[in-house]
Amino acid sequence: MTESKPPQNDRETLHVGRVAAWRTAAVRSSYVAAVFIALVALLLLWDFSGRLVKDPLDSDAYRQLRGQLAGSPGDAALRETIRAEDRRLREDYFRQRRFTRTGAWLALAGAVVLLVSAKAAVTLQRKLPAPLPAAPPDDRETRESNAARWTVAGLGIALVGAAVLLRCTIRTELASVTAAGSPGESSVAPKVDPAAAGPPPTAAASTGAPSAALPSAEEIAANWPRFRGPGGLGIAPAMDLPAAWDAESGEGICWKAPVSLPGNSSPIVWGDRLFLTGADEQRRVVLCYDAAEGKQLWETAIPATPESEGKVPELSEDTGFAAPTPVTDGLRVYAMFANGDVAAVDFEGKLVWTKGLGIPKNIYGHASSPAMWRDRVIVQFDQATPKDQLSRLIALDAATGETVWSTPREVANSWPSPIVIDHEGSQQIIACSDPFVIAYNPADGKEIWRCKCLRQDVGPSPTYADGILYVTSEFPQMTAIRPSGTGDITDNDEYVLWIAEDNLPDTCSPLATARHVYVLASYGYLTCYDAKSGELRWEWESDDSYTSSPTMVGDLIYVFGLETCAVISPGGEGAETVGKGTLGEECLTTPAVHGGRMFIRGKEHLFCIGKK
Amino acid sequence: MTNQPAVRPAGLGVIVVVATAALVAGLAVWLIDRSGGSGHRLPEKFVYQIDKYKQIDPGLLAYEEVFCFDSGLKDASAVAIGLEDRIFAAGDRSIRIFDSRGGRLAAIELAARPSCLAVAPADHPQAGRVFVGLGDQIGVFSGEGQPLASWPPLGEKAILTSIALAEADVFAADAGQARVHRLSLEGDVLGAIGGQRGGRGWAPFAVPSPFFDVAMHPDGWLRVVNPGALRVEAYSFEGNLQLFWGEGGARIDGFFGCCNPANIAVLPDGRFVTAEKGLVRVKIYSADGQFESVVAGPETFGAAAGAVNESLSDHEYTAVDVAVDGKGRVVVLDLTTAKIHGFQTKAGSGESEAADGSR
Amino acid sequence: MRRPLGILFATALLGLLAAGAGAQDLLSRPEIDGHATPTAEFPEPRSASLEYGDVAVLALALGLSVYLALVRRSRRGLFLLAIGSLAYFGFYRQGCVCAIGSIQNVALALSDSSYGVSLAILAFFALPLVATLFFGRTFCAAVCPLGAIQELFALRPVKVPPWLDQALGLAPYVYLGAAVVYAATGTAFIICEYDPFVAFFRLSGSANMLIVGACFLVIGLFIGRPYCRYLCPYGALLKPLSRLSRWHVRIPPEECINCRLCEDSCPYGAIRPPTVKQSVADRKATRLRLVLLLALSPLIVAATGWAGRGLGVPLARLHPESQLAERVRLEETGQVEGTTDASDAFYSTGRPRQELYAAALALHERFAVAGMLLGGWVALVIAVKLIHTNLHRQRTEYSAERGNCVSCGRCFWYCPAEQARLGLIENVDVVVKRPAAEKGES
Amino acid sequence: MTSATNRQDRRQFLGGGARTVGAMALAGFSGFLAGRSGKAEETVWQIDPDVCTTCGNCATYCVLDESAVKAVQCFDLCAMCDPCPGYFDLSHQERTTAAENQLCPTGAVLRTFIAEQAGVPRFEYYIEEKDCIGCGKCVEGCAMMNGSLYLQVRHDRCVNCNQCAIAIACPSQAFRRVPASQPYLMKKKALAATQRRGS
Repeated sequence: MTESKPPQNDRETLHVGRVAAWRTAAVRSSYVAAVFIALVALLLLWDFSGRLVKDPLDSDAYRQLRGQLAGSPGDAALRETIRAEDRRLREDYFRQRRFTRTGAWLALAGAVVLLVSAKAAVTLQRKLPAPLPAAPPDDRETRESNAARWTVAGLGIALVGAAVLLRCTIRTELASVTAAGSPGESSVAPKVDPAAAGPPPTAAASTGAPSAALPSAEEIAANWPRFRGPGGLGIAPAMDLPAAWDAESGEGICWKAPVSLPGNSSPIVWGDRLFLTGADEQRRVVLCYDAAEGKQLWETAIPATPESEGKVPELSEDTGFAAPTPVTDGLRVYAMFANGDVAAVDFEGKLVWTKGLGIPKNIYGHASSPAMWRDRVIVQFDQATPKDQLSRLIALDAATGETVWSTPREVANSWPSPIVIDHEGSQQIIACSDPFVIAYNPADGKEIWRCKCLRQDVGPSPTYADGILYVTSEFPQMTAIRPSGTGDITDNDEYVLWIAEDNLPDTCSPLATARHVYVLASYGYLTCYDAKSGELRWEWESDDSYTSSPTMVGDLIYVFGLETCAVISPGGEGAETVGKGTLGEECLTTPAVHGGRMFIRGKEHLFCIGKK
Repeated sequence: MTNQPAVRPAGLGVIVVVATAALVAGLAVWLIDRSGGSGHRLPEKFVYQIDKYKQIDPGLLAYEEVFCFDSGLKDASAVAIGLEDRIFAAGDRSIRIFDSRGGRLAAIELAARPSCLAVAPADHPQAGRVFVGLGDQIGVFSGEGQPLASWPPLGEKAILTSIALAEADVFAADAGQARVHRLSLEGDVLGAIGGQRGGRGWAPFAVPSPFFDVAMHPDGWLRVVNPGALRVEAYSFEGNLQLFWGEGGARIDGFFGCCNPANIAVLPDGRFVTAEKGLVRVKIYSADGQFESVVAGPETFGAAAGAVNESLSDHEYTAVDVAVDGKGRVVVLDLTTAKIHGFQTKAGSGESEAADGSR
Repeated sequence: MRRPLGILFATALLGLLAAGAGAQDLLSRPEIDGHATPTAEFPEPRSASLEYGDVAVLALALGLSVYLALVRRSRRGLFLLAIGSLAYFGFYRQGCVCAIGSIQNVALALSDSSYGVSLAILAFFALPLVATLFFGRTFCAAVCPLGAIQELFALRPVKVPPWLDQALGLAPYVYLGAAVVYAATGTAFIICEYDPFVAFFRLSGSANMLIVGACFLVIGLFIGRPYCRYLCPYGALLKPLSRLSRWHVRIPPEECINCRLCEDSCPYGAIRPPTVKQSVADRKATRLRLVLLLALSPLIVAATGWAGRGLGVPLARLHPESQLAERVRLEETGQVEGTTDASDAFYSTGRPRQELYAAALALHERFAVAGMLLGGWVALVIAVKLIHTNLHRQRTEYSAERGNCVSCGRCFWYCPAEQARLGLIENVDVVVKRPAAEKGES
Repeated sequence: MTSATNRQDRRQFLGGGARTVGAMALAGFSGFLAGRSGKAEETVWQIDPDVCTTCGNCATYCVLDESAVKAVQCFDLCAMCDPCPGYFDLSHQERTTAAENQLCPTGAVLRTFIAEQAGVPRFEYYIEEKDCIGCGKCVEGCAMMNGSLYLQVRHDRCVNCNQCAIAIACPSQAFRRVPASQPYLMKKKALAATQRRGS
């Protein structure tokens, strides 16, 4: 730009000279302004970064002084130092703030000078360009368009690529929430024990049990083979049961039969037969009734074993000598009693075997009901305190009563009944006690996982629905567990889904569906929790007191109180009592539901509730 | 050169400068912390550092939790122990009565929100009676929940916050008027201690927040918390100040903040259980005011226990009420979670299991 | 400007009182003789009536800009007006009430009926659009403070090759789409958040945004108006409207003599030369491509829109609720240690996690729809651009491409006809005839 | 020649039509929005003090170097305590205004002795606004007791950005747009106290 065209005349020379002088001035001042701005900007940046990294008010020295003062509260000189330092720091702080403000204005002023001078320089050197020689006609437009097409398409592809990259790299953690929430939302049908659905494992074959005779999953589901029915879940399909009954008037009662020996065990039903146990200090019996008519078919006395002969277990009256509910595999009935004896009786009433496990050291008396897995009877035999190392989980061969495996449990005495679940193909025995719920492999009794979430006297049995296991005791909490873990999962949020603490039961087992979990506290609160979140949905209240576990038949929940049974229709926001039944005597047991009828044991009688 | 156009093709230098600037700009945008998650946090000095005080030295914790259950109240206000160690929890518009396992025994429905309550102990002439502060007046109920009397209001500005029972006297702490009313068992006003307008045995109470507690001590003097002064003061029934103890401070042996302790209770042997609000600490002091041990700290109550505050930063209602039962267990009602906690000395825990086992 | 607090809230929130737990426990503050309770000062915000003043200034500036560009053809006037606009809308009003940002207020008001957009903001949105429809982008020329600051900094402009210019010119549409999506979903106003110059207007701001602004200015020294051309979403709206404009600045005041002097005078690459006839082969190819493109475009738009659905999750990431839900979920499943301020705050509200997740999942759905629209929009823009490159226009003179021209008037000075009009030269021939004579010398 | 003119005319006609349609569409659109928004008011940003968790982001995320958010004293809620937890550092040893006892890092809380009442000294606590940086430390301390202090956007400082930077960074989403005619939000409790005094 210094090589300008030679001036044409004097006037122009003069003009050009003046312009050149101005331009030089403008260029120089713009350089000066640029340098000035750069300096101010650097200063500002330095000051600003310093402020961010270490605040002047956050001085180490100051903090140290304060620390010293805490050590020697009376030091007047130290205080003076602190005050001076504090003042200095605060002044510094505000000075720095002012510095930033002033700096910004200075930079702005510099920018204005720079702009004005640079603009002037540019304008002054501006010259009308001389036209170039006429170029041959050239289709620039087409050429440029052709090039632009490629870049535009390229940009489009880049955008698509970026979108794909975004889509692949940014994933949501919430995907699993939906996955867990959707399946089986509507189905409340119980998941049954996977008994003989698959081919029998080698372990079962080795015991010599006739595997062909094992009941199928459908058979189990169609009967009420154990405490709380198939799987121990307390859920039966919808059936036409009366909404109200009264034993005194006979309304809604099909039959009523006396029971010869007392017991808190609940009835079980297989086909047309109903089984029950009863016991007192001396005698123990298994009773069989005709489910249709209520006629007692047979009564088999169970003799004492060498382990229990002549010994009487210490127990509370509430529990009694026959608290465990028997279990059946359709071939035999397996009954257990408070003295630690297990017995198998066939369907004709013939005693097949007895097995003594020893008198349990249990403060209220043994109450845990046995469970079945394939051809094994599973007994949760918890005793005394963890220190005593007496608790065990035992699998007995159903045909012979021999111990298949016995796994020690470092837990205290407890009262829940084990359940066997099939979680994502993994079969597990779930056994609750103080302080652990532990899952075992039913094949060999090896522990799969454990979770420390129970305390004190654990009464309610676990339950399982839609991939989630619910365990509870009155205190401290109910815990929802995804039983996919291994080892100790106590503090693992991946498996411990939620806990709830309100209105927990001390004896009644929870009832779970895919959507809701219901717990019945002994003092008459039926509380509904959201199965996925553990959020308390509603409470239903009654004056009665409860030890019986709630049972769901279709959409209705039956809760047997000491005096009356309430039929409840649970909804999303609350529950409605739709029926009421009385037995005319106290009821502590849990009903069996089969073939359109409900069987419940009162203090002295066995009742069949149903439409005649 | 004369043909220099106004806009020239880009030289290499220009391309480099522009590309660098574009890159820097892109990087700067990329590095912007917009969400405030990892942001340029305030330096330490600007942060309210309370965590240090929230942690309790485990060596000082002489108690352990033996029970905890939900009272079910939405707006819990006070707890007291009745005959046979029954737990009375006041709140909403009711008083709920529990056994120590959380079993609900009974409930008394009220016409107004209860602010405080006291139950006459077994050695009291009116054993089992329930005295409830209902805003500005006291209601009396039988142990079964039958309403017996409703005493006249104690003043337009009265806000009753605590009731203490002596053999023949009822003392009601009134935060609204910063005084303690002395009443007969029939509800006649016998006098007052403190109060800004003065009373017999003029004594000043500074009550900056609606927490103002009284308790009877076995030595026969009434204990009144003077929260603004961070002291527990002993008065004769006539209102003469006998002695006082307590000092402020966030340290474990002091009372935190502007106005604490919020609630006190007296152990059978004359020692004190104090409950502070804000920084919730339940502590034991000897009968003459020496700090002894801690029952439970902030980790057990309030937000730490899952309480939901109406105002997220507000800790005022992060408070607890305390009571002591016949076995010397400390019963704490968490006003924010409405849970009732029971604490027992660690040494005496064996006893409790024996008691439980006798079910 | 200040008034005591007492009357401010007289009854507005009375209803909340009933819900306030323990409100009845509130103690009066101690009454002390001779000491009245002070009242806190609550300075009021800028009066709303001043907003209408801003609208008036905008209208005035727009009018002036049109007059200066189209009637007076005064580059100097436009330059001074730009400085004035920069001073008022930029430094005095601190960049906040601005036509560019108003897009988002309008988008939010459209999607969320509970959000009311004030008339002043609506005026800021609509006035420049209307003006552009009739007079071209005179708003950009001298009214917009962002345009003005860049105009001042365009000191040494260089040419951007047309192929790059065309491709980068699509970015504003993408930015516009994203901004509308985020505004309409109530996520954030990203145009305002990433406004590069607003930090300068306020003389303070986050360090990063100051750096971004400085970078834009540095780029702006060499590439005229980088923000306006390659990012400004309002510009994306103005471009098509400007093409429709009834009156538009012309380079020569009267007739173009095709002297080519203005050819390289536009720092924004808006001056297009006269066209020559396309070769037959080119014309055939163009026509074929055009037919193909027209047939394929709906398909491309539909396919991209469908693919855009998958962007729901990444797009939602900017939304605080979605962010929070992801964080809470990570904490719940134990994939991260500890909590953040946000998750702490969430926990203390007592809101159930599931509800948050459900809300976040609903947001994902919403953003999936938004992503679909965004994908379709971007594909549409690209398709239109591609079609555009296959339309061969005929021009007989040098003229400003109406979409890109910001009516800044820089080219006036280079036109001999204009110089003659202004009396700087006697007639056009003085300039135009010279080249032939000088050819030999240089 | 004629065809060129025709083309010109056609183009002009089309352009005119498009323009008219565009102008009408714009007018209709604006009219629709204006009608729907009714007399929509200007909005300003404000903190809901009942949601605020005093995380401190207000002090650092504001686009202004000195944040527009400051602490505000609700005098009706302040009990004028001598041992004020919003004024004294947690480790303070005496109740004096000495630097080592103060909580506020910039010394922006002023403590003024008012009177001795019932044997107890009473103090008024003011926020010196020019020194306050909105860190919320005093608010947090005060919240441990009466909670009379709270954070608010001060509208003489706030530039009312269309997108508030603090609102984005706020972890509790306590920032929201409020009508410009009611630009401050009170704590529910503070409101109750104010009304109680008023009634």
